[in-house]
Amino acid sequence: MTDLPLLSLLTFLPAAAAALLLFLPRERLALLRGLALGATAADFLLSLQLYAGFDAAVAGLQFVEERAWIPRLGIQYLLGVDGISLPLVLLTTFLGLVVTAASFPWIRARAKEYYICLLLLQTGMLGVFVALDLILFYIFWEAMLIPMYFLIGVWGGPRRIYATIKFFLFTMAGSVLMLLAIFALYFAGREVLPSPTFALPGLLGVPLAPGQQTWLFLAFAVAFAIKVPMLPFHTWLPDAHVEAPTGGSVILAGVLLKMGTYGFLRFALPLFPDATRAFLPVVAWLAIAGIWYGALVALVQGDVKSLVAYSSVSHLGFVMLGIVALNLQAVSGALLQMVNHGLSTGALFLLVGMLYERRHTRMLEDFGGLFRVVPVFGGILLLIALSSIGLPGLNGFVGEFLILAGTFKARPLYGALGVIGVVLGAWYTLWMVQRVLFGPVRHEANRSLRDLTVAERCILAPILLLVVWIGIYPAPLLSVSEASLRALLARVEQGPAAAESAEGRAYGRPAPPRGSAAALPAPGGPS
Amino acid sequence: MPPLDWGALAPTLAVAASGLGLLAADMLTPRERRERLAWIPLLGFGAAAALSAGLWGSEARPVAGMLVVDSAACFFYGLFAVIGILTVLLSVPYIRREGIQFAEYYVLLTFAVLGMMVMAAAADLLMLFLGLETLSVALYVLAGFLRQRVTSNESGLKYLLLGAFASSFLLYGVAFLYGATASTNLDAIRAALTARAAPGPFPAVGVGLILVGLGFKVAAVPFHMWAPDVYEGAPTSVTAFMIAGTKAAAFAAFLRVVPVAGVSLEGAWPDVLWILAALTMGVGNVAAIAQRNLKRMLAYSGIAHAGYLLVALVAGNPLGTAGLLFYLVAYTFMTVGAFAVLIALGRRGEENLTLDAWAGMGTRRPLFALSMAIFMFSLAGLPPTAGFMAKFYVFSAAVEAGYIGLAILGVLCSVISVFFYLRVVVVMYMQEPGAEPVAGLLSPATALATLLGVAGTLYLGLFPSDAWEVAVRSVQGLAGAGG
Amino acid sequence: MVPLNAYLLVGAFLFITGVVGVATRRNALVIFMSVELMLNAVNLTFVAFARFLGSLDGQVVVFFVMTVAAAEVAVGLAIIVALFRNRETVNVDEVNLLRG
Amino acid sequence: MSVPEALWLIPACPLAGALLNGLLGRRFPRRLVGAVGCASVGAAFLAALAGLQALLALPPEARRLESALFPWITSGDLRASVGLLWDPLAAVMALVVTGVGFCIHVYSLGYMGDDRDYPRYFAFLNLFAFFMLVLVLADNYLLLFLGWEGVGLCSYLLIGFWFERERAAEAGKKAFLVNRVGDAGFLVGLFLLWTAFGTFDFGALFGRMAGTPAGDPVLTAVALLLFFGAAGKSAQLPLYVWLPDAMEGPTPVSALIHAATMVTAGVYMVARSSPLYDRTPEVLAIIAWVGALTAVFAATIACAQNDIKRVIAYSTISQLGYMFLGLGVGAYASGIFHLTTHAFFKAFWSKDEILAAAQHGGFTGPWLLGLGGAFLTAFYMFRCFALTFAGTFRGEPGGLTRVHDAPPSMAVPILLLAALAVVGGGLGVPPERGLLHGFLAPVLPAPSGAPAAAPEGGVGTALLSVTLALAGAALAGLWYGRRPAIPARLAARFPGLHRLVAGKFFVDEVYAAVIVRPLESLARWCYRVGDGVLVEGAVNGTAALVEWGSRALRRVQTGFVPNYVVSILLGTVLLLAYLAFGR
Repeated sequence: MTDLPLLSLLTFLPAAAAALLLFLPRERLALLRGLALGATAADFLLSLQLYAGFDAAVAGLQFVEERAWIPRLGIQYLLGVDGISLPLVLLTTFLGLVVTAASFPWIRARAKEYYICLLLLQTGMLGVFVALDLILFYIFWEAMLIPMYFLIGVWGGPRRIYATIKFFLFTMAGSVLMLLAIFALYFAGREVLPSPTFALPGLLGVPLAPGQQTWLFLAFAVAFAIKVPMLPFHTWLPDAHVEAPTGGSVILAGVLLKMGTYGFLRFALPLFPDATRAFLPVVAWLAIAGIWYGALVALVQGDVKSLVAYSSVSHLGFVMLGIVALNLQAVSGALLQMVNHGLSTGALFLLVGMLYERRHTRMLEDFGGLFRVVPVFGGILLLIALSSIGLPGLNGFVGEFLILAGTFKARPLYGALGVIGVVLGAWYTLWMVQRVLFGPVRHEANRSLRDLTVAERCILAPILLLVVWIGIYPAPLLSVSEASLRALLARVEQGPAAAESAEGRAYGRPAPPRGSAAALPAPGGPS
Repeated sequence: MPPLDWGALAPTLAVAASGLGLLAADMLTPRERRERLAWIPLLGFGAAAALSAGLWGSEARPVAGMLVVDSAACFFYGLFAVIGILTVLLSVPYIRREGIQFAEYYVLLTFAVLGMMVMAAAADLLMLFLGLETLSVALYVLAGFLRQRVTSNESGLKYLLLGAFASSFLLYGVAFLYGATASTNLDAIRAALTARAAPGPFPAVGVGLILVGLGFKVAAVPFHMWAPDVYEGAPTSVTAFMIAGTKAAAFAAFLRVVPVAGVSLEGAWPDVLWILAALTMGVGNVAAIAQRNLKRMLAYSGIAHAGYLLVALVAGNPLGTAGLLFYLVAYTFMTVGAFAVLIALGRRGEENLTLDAWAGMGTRRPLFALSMAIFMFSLAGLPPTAGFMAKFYVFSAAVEAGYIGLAILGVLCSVISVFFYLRVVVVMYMQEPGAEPVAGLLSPATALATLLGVAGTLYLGLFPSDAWEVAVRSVQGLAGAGG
Repeated sequence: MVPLNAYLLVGAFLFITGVVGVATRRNALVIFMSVELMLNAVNLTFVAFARFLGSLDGQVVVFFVMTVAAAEVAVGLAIIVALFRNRETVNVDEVNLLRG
Repeated sequence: MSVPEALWLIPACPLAGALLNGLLGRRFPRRLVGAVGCASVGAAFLAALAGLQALLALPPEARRLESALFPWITSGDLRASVGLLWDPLAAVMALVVTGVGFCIHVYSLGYMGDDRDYPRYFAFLNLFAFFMLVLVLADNYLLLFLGWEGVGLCSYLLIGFWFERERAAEAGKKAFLVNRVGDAGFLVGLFLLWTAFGTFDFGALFGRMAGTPAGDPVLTAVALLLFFGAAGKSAQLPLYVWLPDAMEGPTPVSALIHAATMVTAGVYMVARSSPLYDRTPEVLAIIAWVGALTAVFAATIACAQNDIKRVIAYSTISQLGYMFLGLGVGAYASGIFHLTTHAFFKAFWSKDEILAAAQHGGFTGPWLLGLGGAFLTAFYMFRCFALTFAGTFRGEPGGLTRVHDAPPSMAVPILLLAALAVVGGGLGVPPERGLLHGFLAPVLPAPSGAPAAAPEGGVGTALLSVTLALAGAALAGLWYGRRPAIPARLAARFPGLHRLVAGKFFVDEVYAAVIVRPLESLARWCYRVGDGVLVEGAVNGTAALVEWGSRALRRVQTGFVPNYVVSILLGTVLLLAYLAFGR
């Protein structure tokens, strides 16, 4: 392995590119685009490098980078990946690249600012996935809102301002309480740890009383639940999705929504195992309700984007169900499903965007019969729809199946109830497909639609490839995360002590060969 | 009588000297070169900052123990000098534009800073009162400095009447403390009260009244009502100075009073502050929502930030006290920076103060708009800006001290605040510009002030560690800071 | 000998008189005078305490307060005059351009 | 290449065809499209034949070849691989699928000759064959499920092939959804299987099951759930509703697929699971009942339909009912036999066999129902025949001229199938000892409880059944050939009954009223009230409250100095009062 700080490079490369863009003249559109594309492509390659160097057999953190940041408070610049974050890092860089390329024809006004926002957003998202110090994580978590806020508010639809402020306030309202919980956790840790720290590996060793865990878990859970979004915190999503520009929607659905579920896996579960188990039924029922509710409401949407938004509520309900099932298959499935949802919903939004470019409407009633006019578009839409309803052989099935099988094994009732969502999912998805693609061509404007251009096909092709590939051979993704998830579950199921002795060594501890961070207790004084 | 400790007084004297020097230089400077007079306060403040940096880490009690020049005082000296420098940078183009380019302006400014410095170093309640009055009297004039404009008159009058009124309360409080302990020296009062079994009613009333006086200065609810009107009517550069400077000075005074207050009121002291902090955060943030005038919105925002700062006082632990210092520095950069943009994009008579005038600013003046956006995000407390780190310290201190409820209230209030801060960004970037052309006064001084604001805001947000070290060490010697 | 409390009560009475004046009067000059009354009430309190505590500090304070009051008056009158020039009124009820 | 290694070729051929036609077909000349389509399935058929030969060369006990291809889903102790199994059952099914499939392909050359979506059609058809082959060749339940859902997908695509017709698109969706309902049950069954036995692999699973006592509740539940899935795919009560609508697809082809191949997936799956069902006799009884009821129920409806396609559809359902009856009484091989012959078209032999088995197994109720069904079947078939060919032309004038004889590419496969239908019956002669039964014996044992040889009973039932069938045919001939007035009079005499039957017992309407529309209303309610009022109300209400507070505070800020003084005073008084009394 190299000694390069790979994660820092990966995280801050887009931001550096954004800074560079700031000083380029806005008239040089090709240059701006080229730079943005180059940066995201390089970032994607870096993430592949990360994948190549990742040791799937190790449960702990890898590629750890550790530097003192605010030493007096034990706040560190601590980065690392494990099997839980790696797939999401890959998803982020992949979608970042796709969205950058896809945005070329869509964004003509203020392109410079757009790509700056997109790149900053990517840094923020990657930061969320690799930061292991809670304060650092929180900073990325919040900071990421800013570029997203601009993306929706500046390049969005007619009600963009309402949508973007709602998005911002909703997510922020949830996360500020988490910040306080982080403080409380820190002070609790100060009592027992040799040196106080905000770093996750250190905080994992803090024993918490059940009552304390309850409150802290709730504060974390609300922040994450809003981001997921779980019922009943979901209403920001349809607005944000409908109003966001296509690129924003793709990132929002593809990556941002995963942060909530990732947060559960990374922080809420391992930090508060007792509370997790205590709240399991609540979260599970909310997840199931979300699955059904999202699916039902999606059924009566007139706007494709808002339909997809509600479908996300439903899909992420599955993910949440898988997470709280506390079963290896379910959690693996949930993690895989995060990636799957990113791919298929991302592709759906891209398709909707491509359609919107041509027709300037997203209302279902304005379509119909498009399969005849734009068969390639239709075929891809159909495939993606099938992926999202979990047709075996495509990616969605693997995730959904693992979630439900695992949940069923651990908690049969929840699993069985979740299965109903599979039927509902097919219902609204096929209904959408039918209204867009099938039936007679009802509108004259639709008769002259152009089919997807070569560029558009090239943008979608990698997603389709992944959709099929993961559906047939998901092993590369599943195996990467298994060790980490096993350790996580051991910790949640049996408490921290069990995790120490369990396979893969202690959860959250970096792998010994990976660097100096093995002794993670944070420095107390200035270093 | 002991000899004066000139070394410890040097920063104060530098500022005083620059004020007196201005008066002299004004007579020697022809009208058309008056702009150059701005160099004198800049030099004075610069010298004060450098001198106080040199003094930092030592402790002296000059003027017969009436002043205490410790690390905290030096920290505030430095902060006041920064505020002074930024204000001068804002003022240069502003007072030229508004036709109030008189040396008196800078003189009053320097003496106001002098008053602030005295407040921050007060070891005696009498000095505290004198510093407060030096500051106040200068500000009464500065607030009404736009003599031709009725709003400025009104601002000056309101500040004068209410300020004097509140000062009398403070003084009355001093009288009661004196009556209870036969001294106006803070250490002596504290020692006397500590020696007693029960402090009795006089100290409590005294501290209560002092709280009213200082609460007025920081614009704590319900003593805040002057603030929006005065801030709105005063010349914008003065508003910037008041909103950052007065607040900093009053909180510096608060820190001096805390030990006495703690002894006098015991548990009631944090309780009272708790209520004040909650009210101030709530009212400041909620009231700001309905504001369409940017200056007035910033005034309410100033009230709200006073509330956050009070949270730090409530916490009363080293983390909170250092957090208070850090917060004041951060607040200075972001709020003065915001006023710099306000001045830079305003016109004579300041027509651009309503939100609508800012529509489309993102494309018309991209760099200023970007700076303004950064200031707004920082004021709202979003990372990676100074505002976030400041709130981080303050609220973590509250959590540490067990004031979870107040912390929750505080963060919820800052969520509310996001709404009106972001509205500025919304208008700048997400609304189409109106037909009117944007006036812009691209003075190097304002640009520099804005740049300094941005630099400070981002630096403190991204690399808060150094400033935090300084803040922590500054309060280490402070009695009653808990550590 | 007149007890301390008597002086304090007189001081308090004067202070409250000033407060009431500030609260009820509409003429800026009168309000300002009421504030001065409050300051003087405090002065009385200081002197009384000083006398009974046998400490000179309180009496010294009074001199400072009087100086400060003088400065305030000078500035205050100037401000009220400036206002009067622009508005031709010193009634605070008519000075409410800034509100909301 | 040995058989196991080459096994993947059987499904791979149609897949290759599907990909070729699907991706590049629009650039191919039409002939090439057709050639690719037919050749790929033909090749699969030949491969299956070769496989059959290899299988026959082995001793009966050794006729089980496996080919593990690659791991599919691996997560902890959940392991599902892509692996193929070649045993007599798989071979028979593969031959039926590829054989009938080939015929359909050839037939389609002509039938779809003028369709503009020729390549798409063949791509779908090939894809169908691929999934069907995956289904029958899978060596584990999960891969079987892949094929299972895959054929569901193809059926969706083919039913809705003429997607510009709303009804076709709607029917396709309906088929998929109803199948999904069944599949949901199937899935839960799979979860339960995995939870209980830790594997999906047929071999391992049935091995582990052997250690479980019969009547184990888990087994019962699994058996029921899997059957629920089968009921969806094979159009049994109560999930048959999609099949009649499925006739919206390209007429004969799609009908043949639904009549001959796909719908038999359920039958195949139950047969494949015979080790499971053998241990759950009570579920078998349920299957028998469901099958018998479906047979009669669908036959009844068929009697009152005037659309040939509908009649065929209900006939299919009815025949599927027989197959399940057969499975239910434990006559797996007979069920498969019926499946095979039904695929070739119709065979009474196989049905009689099932009825005989039912009688022997003591399933009196289903047996009687089955007999009734036989009568009804003959009745509606002859009714249909009489109305179509024998009666006077009832269509619009001139319509008759458009009716023409089929082109050779269509006629040949039909004739071929007809021939097979006749010959096919012979595969099962004599009952219980037929060629097919013998071949399938290692996989599908003879019905437990029923003695291997019970010729007199079987013959008796067969006689009875044939008699009833003849009676039904005669009645149909009488009513619809000679005396058309009778049915009309009967309809007038029992109007309610007639409406009920002609209206297909209004099952669709009941489903719509009980399930679909309430759900849709619930969805609208959730959107309008749940989101619109409750959640958004809370969200926007909070915002409105804050704004209201802001306006109120604005009003308090009057600009009058005295008011401000009062505020300070009030604050002071409260503060001092708190300090004095509050502590």
